[in-house]
Amino acid sequence: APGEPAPDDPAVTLRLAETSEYPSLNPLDAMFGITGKIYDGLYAVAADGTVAPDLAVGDPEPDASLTTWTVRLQDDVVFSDGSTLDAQDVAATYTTVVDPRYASPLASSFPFLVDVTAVDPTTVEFRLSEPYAAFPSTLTVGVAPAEALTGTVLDSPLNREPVGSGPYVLEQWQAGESLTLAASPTYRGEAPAVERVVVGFVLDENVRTQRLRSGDFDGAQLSPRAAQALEGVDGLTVVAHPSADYRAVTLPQSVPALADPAVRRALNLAVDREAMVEGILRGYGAPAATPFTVAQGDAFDPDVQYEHDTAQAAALLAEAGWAPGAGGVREKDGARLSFPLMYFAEDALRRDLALAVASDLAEVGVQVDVEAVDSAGAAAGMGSKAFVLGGGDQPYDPDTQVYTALHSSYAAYDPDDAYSNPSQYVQPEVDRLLDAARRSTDPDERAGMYRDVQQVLADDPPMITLVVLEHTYAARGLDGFDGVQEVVEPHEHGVAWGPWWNVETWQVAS
Amino acid sequence: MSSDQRVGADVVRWTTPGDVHGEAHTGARARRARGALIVGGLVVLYAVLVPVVASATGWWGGAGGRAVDYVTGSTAPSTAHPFGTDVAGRDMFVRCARALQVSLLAALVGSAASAFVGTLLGATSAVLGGRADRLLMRGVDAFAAVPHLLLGILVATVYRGSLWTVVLVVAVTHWTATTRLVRGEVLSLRERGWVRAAVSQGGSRARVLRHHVLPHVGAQVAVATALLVPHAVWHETTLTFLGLGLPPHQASLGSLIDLAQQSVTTGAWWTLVAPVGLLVVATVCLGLAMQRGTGRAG
Amino acid sequence: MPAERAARLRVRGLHVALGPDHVLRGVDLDLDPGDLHVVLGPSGAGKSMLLRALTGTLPRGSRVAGDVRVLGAGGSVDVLRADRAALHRVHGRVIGVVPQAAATSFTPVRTLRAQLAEVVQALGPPRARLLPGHPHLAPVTPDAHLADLVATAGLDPALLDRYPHELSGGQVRRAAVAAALVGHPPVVLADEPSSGLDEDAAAVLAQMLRAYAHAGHAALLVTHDVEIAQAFGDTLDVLVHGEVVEHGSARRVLGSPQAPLTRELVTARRPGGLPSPAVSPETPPVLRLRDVRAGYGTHVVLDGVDLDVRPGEVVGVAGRSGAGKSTLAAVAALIHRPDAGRVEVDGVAVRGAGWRVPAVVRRRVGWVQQEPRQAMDPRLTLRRSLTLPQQAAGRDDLEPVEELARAVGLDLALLDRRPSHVSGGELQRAAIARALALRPALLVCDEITAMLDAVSAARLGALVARLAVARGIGVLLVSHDRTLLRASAHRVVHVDGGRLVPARDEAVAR
Amino acid sequence: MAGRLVTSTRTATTGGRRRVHEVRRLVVRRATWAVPLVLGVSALVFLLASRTPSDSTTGFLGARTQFVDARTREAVARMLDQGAWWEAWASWWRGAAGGDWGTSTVLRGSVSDAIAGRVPWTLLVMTVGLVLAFMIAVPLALAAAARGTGAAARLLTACAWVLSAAPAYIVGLGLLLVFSVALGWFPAGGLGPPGETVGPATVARHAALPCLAVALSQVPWIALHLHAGLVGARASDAVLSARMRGLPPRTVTRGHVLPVAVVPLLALMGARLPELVVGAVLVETVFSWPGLGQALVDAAVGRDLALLAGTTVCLTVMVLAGNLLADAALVAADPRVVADEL
Ligand SMILES: Nc1ncnc2c1ncn2[C@@H]1O[C@H](COP(=O)(O)OP(=O)(O)OP(=O)(O)O)[C@@H](O)[C@H]1O
Ligand SMILES: Nc1ncnc2c1ncn2[C@@H]1O[C@H](COP(=O)(O)OP(=O)(O)OP(=O)(O)O)[C@@H](O)[C@H]1O
Ligand SMILES: [Mg+2]
Ligand SMILES: [Mg+2]
Repeated sequence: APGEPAPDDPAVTLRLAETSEYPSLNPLDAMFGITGKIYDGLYAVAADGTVAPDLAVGDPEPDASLTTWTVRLQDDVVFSDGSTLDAQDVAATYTTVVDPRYASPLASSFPFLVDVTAVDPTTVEFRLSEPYAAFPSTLTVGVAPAEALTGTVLDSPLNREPVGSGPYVLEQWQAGESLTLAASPTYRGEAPAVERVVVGFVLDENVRTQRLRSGDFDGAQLSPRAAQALEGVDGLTVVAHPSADYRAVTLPQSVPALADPAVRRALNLAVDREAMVEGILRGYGAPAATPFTVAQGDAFDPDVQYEHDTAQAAALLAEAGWAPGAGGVREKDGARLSFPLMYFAEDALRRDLALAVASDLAEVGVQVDVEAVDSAGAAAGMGSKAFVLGGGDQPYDPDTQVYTALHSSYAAYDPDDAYSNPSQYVQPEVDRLLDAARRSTDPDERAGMYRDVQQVLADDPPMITLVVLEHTYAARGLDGFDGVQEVVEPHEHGVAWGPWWNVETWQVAS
Repeated sequence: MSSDQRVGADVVRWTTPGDVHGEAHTGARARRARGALIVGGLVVLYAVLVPVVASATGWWGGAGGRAVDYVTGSTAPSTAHPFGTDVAGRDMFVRCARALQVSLLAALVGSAASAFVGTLLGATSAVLGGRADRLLMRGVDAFAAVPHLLLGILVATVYRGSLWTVVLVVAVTHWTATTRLVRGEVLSLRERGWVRAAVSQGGSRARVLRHHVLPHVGAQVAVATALLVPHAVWHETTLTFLGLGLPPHQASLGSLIDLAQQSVTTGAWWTLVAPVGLLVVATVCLGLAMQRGTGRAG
Repeated sequence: MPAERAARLRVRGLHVALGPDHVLRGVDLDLDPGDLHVVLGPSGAGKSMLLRALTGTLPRGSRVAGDVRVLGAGGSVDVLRADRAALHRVHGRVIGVVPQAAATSFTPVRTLRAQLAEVVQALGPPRARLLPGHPHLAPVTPDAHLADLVATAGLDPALLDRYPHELSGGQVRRAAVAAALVGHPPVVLADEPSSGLDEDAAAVLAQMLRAYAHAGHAALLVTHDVEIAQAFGDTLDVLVHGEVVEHGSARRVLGSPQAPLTRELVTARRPGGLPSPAVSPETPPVLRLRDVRAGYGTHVVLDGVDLDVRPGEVVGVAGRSGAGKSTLAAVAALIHRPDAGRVEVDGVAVRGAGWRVPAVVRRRVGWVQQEPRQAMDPRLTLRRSLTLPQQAAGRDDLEPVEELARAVGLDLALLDRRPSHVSGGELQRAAIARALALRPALLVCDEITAMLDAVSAARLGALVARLAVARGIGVLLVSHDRTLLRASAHRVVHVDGGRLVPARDEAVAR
Repeated sequence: MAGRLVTSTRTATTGGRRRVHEVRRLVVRRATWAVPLVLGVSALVFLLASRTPSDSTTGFLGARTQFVDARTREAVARMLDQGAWWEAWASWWRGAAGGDWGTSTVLRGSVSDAIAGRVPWTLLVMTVGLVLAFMIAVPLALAAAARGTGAAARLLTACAWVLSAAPAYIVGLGLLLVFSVALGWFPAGGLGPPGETVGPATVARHAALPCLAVALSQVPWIALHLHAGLVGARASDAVLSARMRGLPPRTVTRGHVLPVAVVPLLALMGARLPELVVGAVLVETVFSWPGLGQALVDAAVGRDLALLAGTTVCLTVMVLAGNLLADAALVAADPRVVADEL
């Protein structure tokens, strides 16, 4: 049984079912996730939704212009191969991330990073081309030994043979089937009580459910519906974590009708978010009016909300000149109030939301034609079609959460950067506030600016932000441990999150 | 079973022998084929009529349109909704009819096309013989060697989300099997006395094939073709499962089954039972009808 | 019923009806050990159906009345009412059967040896039962048993390693006889075992059956051959239209026939006048073979064959069974491609065979194959088999099907039946009618009278000769029947050692 | 042999040895043909992949594609760029000839490692599944054909039709629910208990359900074609004659009915193999079985040319080998089949 160490087998093993196989264990390939158990970053996500020092000592220290940031390191850290971690490794890691030849997908998170230097073995200096107050929240990349950062992200030795300073090391990887992590003997912290974490790759949700029930696994990520069905079954409990993972419908302003803020406001009023949370998310989530979520702490204004008000939506539309026409669809100057809405074909949640939005909007005379696409199709159609967007990839600073989604510098449709500001939203006041917040060092001042942004967004919504999710997991044996804690999760989820996000700190309950 | 008959001065008391040899009566076979056809006809009627009736009368929640309701979704079968509703609150009775329409059409067209091409090529190849035959068969080998799934995925990614993609995938990947089957049978048949007789009487290749060879291949081709129909739906389901089939919001057997399997472990058994049941009934009817209908004439 | 030493077969008041047709009408028959009983009768009389009734293998859809009983030491079996399991104990062990359609009585995909050896195995090791005049004396091993049996039937044991389709018509027939005797059954029923065999081979077979009967077994020989019946039969039934019209000792009945039909059968053997060919030797031949070599793969059957058939001339072809007569016929029919040599039809040189030959040339030749069961498409009615080639030819100067049927003596009512619903002889007539359907210039007849009674054979022979002379058709008449050749052929060639030699028999050569 | 039209000119006068020779020639001929065929098939796959709208950059980025800016996307694209499809094809083959199968973009590792780790598992379920399918289908078809028209026959064929219509996923999940969750007879998935080393005993237990699932997907066609063949064969003269020679029903079935009825089946078998691979994907998904199928799907969807080429070559070779086996079996089963014609 999980949790309780069996008398004859003192090792505590946790067996978790992951939704897909990891392509790589290279920390430069993914921001969070399972690599976080193998590698340590300068900073790491903490339970309260902030980033806290990990390899670093204290917060990064910016210069006055916010373009040079200094980070001090702990000096007793060794990698799992026995070598010592020093500033050189940190510098190499971040230099490599932004090196186009290495082609790390994480480069997007460091738009202004010019260079990184190791001042001395425990001091690293980052230089930026622009002042960037959100910079500390991005310093979560796992640090790898400088020698291992060769080649490209495609053929890096770290992909299969990770070398990190984290609490666990890779013990075994049965391609396509499972992966086993074991407590690292060289870890600087206390040896984890959970000595072994087995991650099985079980792509299908039903199968995950059944194997969870059969006792093959101790935990898995599941959809709300599937998780709910498991509550209390065979010792399983449902764990739901708040997240920054929101879903929204983009409203591309290249569609003439959607260029009118009144129409966009009407559409926001017409959708029944409560029903979506209840019906589709089974209660695991909350209505959302803007891309801001609890993960942004003080910067989040929970009072900015839309009430579901069909009558007012209809009135707004009528006022904007859209009169009911043939087949119940509103018309204006011979044009019908209708637009296509894309969703990822393989994503059931986005499909359901798309259908619900179409259903709700039909009631106020707006025709929405849902369309299933793949990512290539989505990128190609983003300029002229609405899309069920997912957000919250880097939520631990408001800037990384919303800037590219709202700033007008991303408004022009670029098929290579289709997901940035997909509504082609231009709002000078929002631009001004977002830019100012990048330059401010005062957290309270920044939070205020972002709350102002939300007020502007409420009147001139760039999209229909629908819901923010709670990520749901089913697990058993959690009460066998002390130290199980909740965390605010980013868009990403999986067994590296959920109740197991801090598994290395768990203690066997007395 | 016995009956009497006068023969000359005597009365013959007829009975049936204890054991017999040979093929079944065509009569009994035809009767069974008819039974399958009737049930099959009912299924077709359901698929065609129900959506029409629903939109005309508003029964079973009307034609559906865009309305979904996730909050009260997934209701068990009732008089208002004979097959229950799905997770989005849509009536399964009407949706299944739509799905059946779409999927059966695609499956029938796909399998008919592949049976046609396969039979034509297989027979032609066998009858031509020699180098032409060898060349053709190597071509078939080449085609058959490409993993079907791969071909299916590639075709589906190019022509994403259309019914004709499924038809194309089925037709493109399955004619080779029929070709091999038909060719093998024809190769062995063409050495038979009656075929040689037909050739000696000046029958052209086409005529001999049509009248003296293909009818004997019928039973096997019928089985192969009928098997292709559920198989086509199976392909559709697989593609949908991989996110490459018909758009998940559009009713087709593949998408209904895919949707249902997402909620089957949460207790909504009816969402799975209805489409799978209909698929099974339709297939069994088709299979039995084809199998009996084209069995050897006795 | 265990293996019997002796058994009798008693038939009382046997009626068989197939659909509306009353095929056997009150047949009484006794088969006693020690006698070779002959059933003689015209084609379609019901001889084969009688055998199927005696073995309990009537076709589906038949009705029966009367009683058929096998009486042995172990009790009696009511054959007509016995189920399959009961019949299984009788077949092979008590009753051995030689079916009329010998060619199709073996499974095509296995060698004869395999199929015979399996019978040996199924029926237990061959027992030495030394009865006077027994055809095979105490063989020890199954192999030797088989070889001995096959040799006694007049077949080279080496041929057992071939597949059925690699043997000539006569060769399979003898293998079928051997197969029936493997289990040493006390009752043996043979349906026209000698049809298609030359006189010597036929005599060997008949002698074998007679010896078997005289060794204390009951034997029934169905034949249409009066000479065989007379020479070897002990007792005799003459079956006409499903009724026994005459019964008694073979010598007596055939010596002084009472029933009109018996009389006809006996007298039909006398040759009638043969019209001379209507053309002079100078007219160009319809068929000219020069130095033809033909065979199967490396197995050469014919080598250096020269042959001319002139219009209006009937050329008889005689030869031992397996000599290559059918091969020659197939070459003449343009179906078998010769390996070397020239083939000309109507003065046109023919290259290749089958579809390679232009359809018009192929239609100049009519071909009747040796085995009618294989030569007629089992799915088509006889009528359709006849009309199809006519339709293909698209000619309107052809006789209607009914006329053709009448010419070959085929009951018009049978035209709408499928091959499985007519007797062997009837089917053969249909095949002849089909060969004539296109008014060929050359008619190739391969053992066309093999399954016909003497009367019908004589009539058909005369018909062929008449057609040849009247219409100027060249005829290649392959037959083992010297009487027929004598009566109907203008000259006879003999296939021997792969060549054509003038017939040895002076009477035949003329 | 231009004139080989209707009449067989094949020798084969005395069975055995000659046919062995023919089969050997068949093997050589096919092996020679396999080389251009594999080259061609892989080229076709590259061509088709180049026509799909998806690109390898999106495939590489996976879900991250939504959060990546243009600059980063461009860097990835530059790293992955392999030129036109024929250049990519040629360079893949150049590498493959030297033993380097390239690097997979979706799996971020060596293609040869990825394939070597998966092929055995796929082969295992495919072959065992197929054998199992025959073991289930043959008795079923025989039972159905034995009483040609009885209710049992109808029931059995109807069952085969039902099975043919049941979606593979449902069948697999059903097996899992019944035999694993409810009865607990077999483990629910994976190669072994999660985290334990894989040994023959654990694999045998874990392979049971996947193999059964593959088998069940193949049973219908085998059973139904065999049934059609059996019904025809049973009514033949040869079978009647065999029975009348006193052969017990089993011998008649084994020696006279089956050998004739399996001929079309063998002709079909080769053609069904690629199908088996498709079926394997679903089975792999349901039973978390680490086979080639999922890799193939990932490769195709993510336009991972190296992995695509590798899996394609593997599967093509597997299919060709299977075809060859089926044809050799056909030659062995039916003397009327000319090996040179296959
Ligand atoms: N398909 C074949 N393959 C190999 N050998 C064959 C084949 N068909 C016939 N033979 C052999 O060729 C020889 C000639 O056969 P053919 O049928 O011409 O004899 P036939 O003179 O007509 O004999 P019968 O009077 O018995 O019909 C025989 O020895 C036979 O075994
Ligand atoms: N399956 C059947 N259904 C109906 N009638 C049949 C069937 N088989 C044969 N007959 C008819 O029954 C009669 C007797 O046939 P049978 O085969 O016993 O003749 P036969 O005496 O053996 O003739 P032959 O010497 O030509 O072989 C024929 O008139 C035939 O047309
Ligand atoms: Mg007869
Ligand atoms: Mg012959």
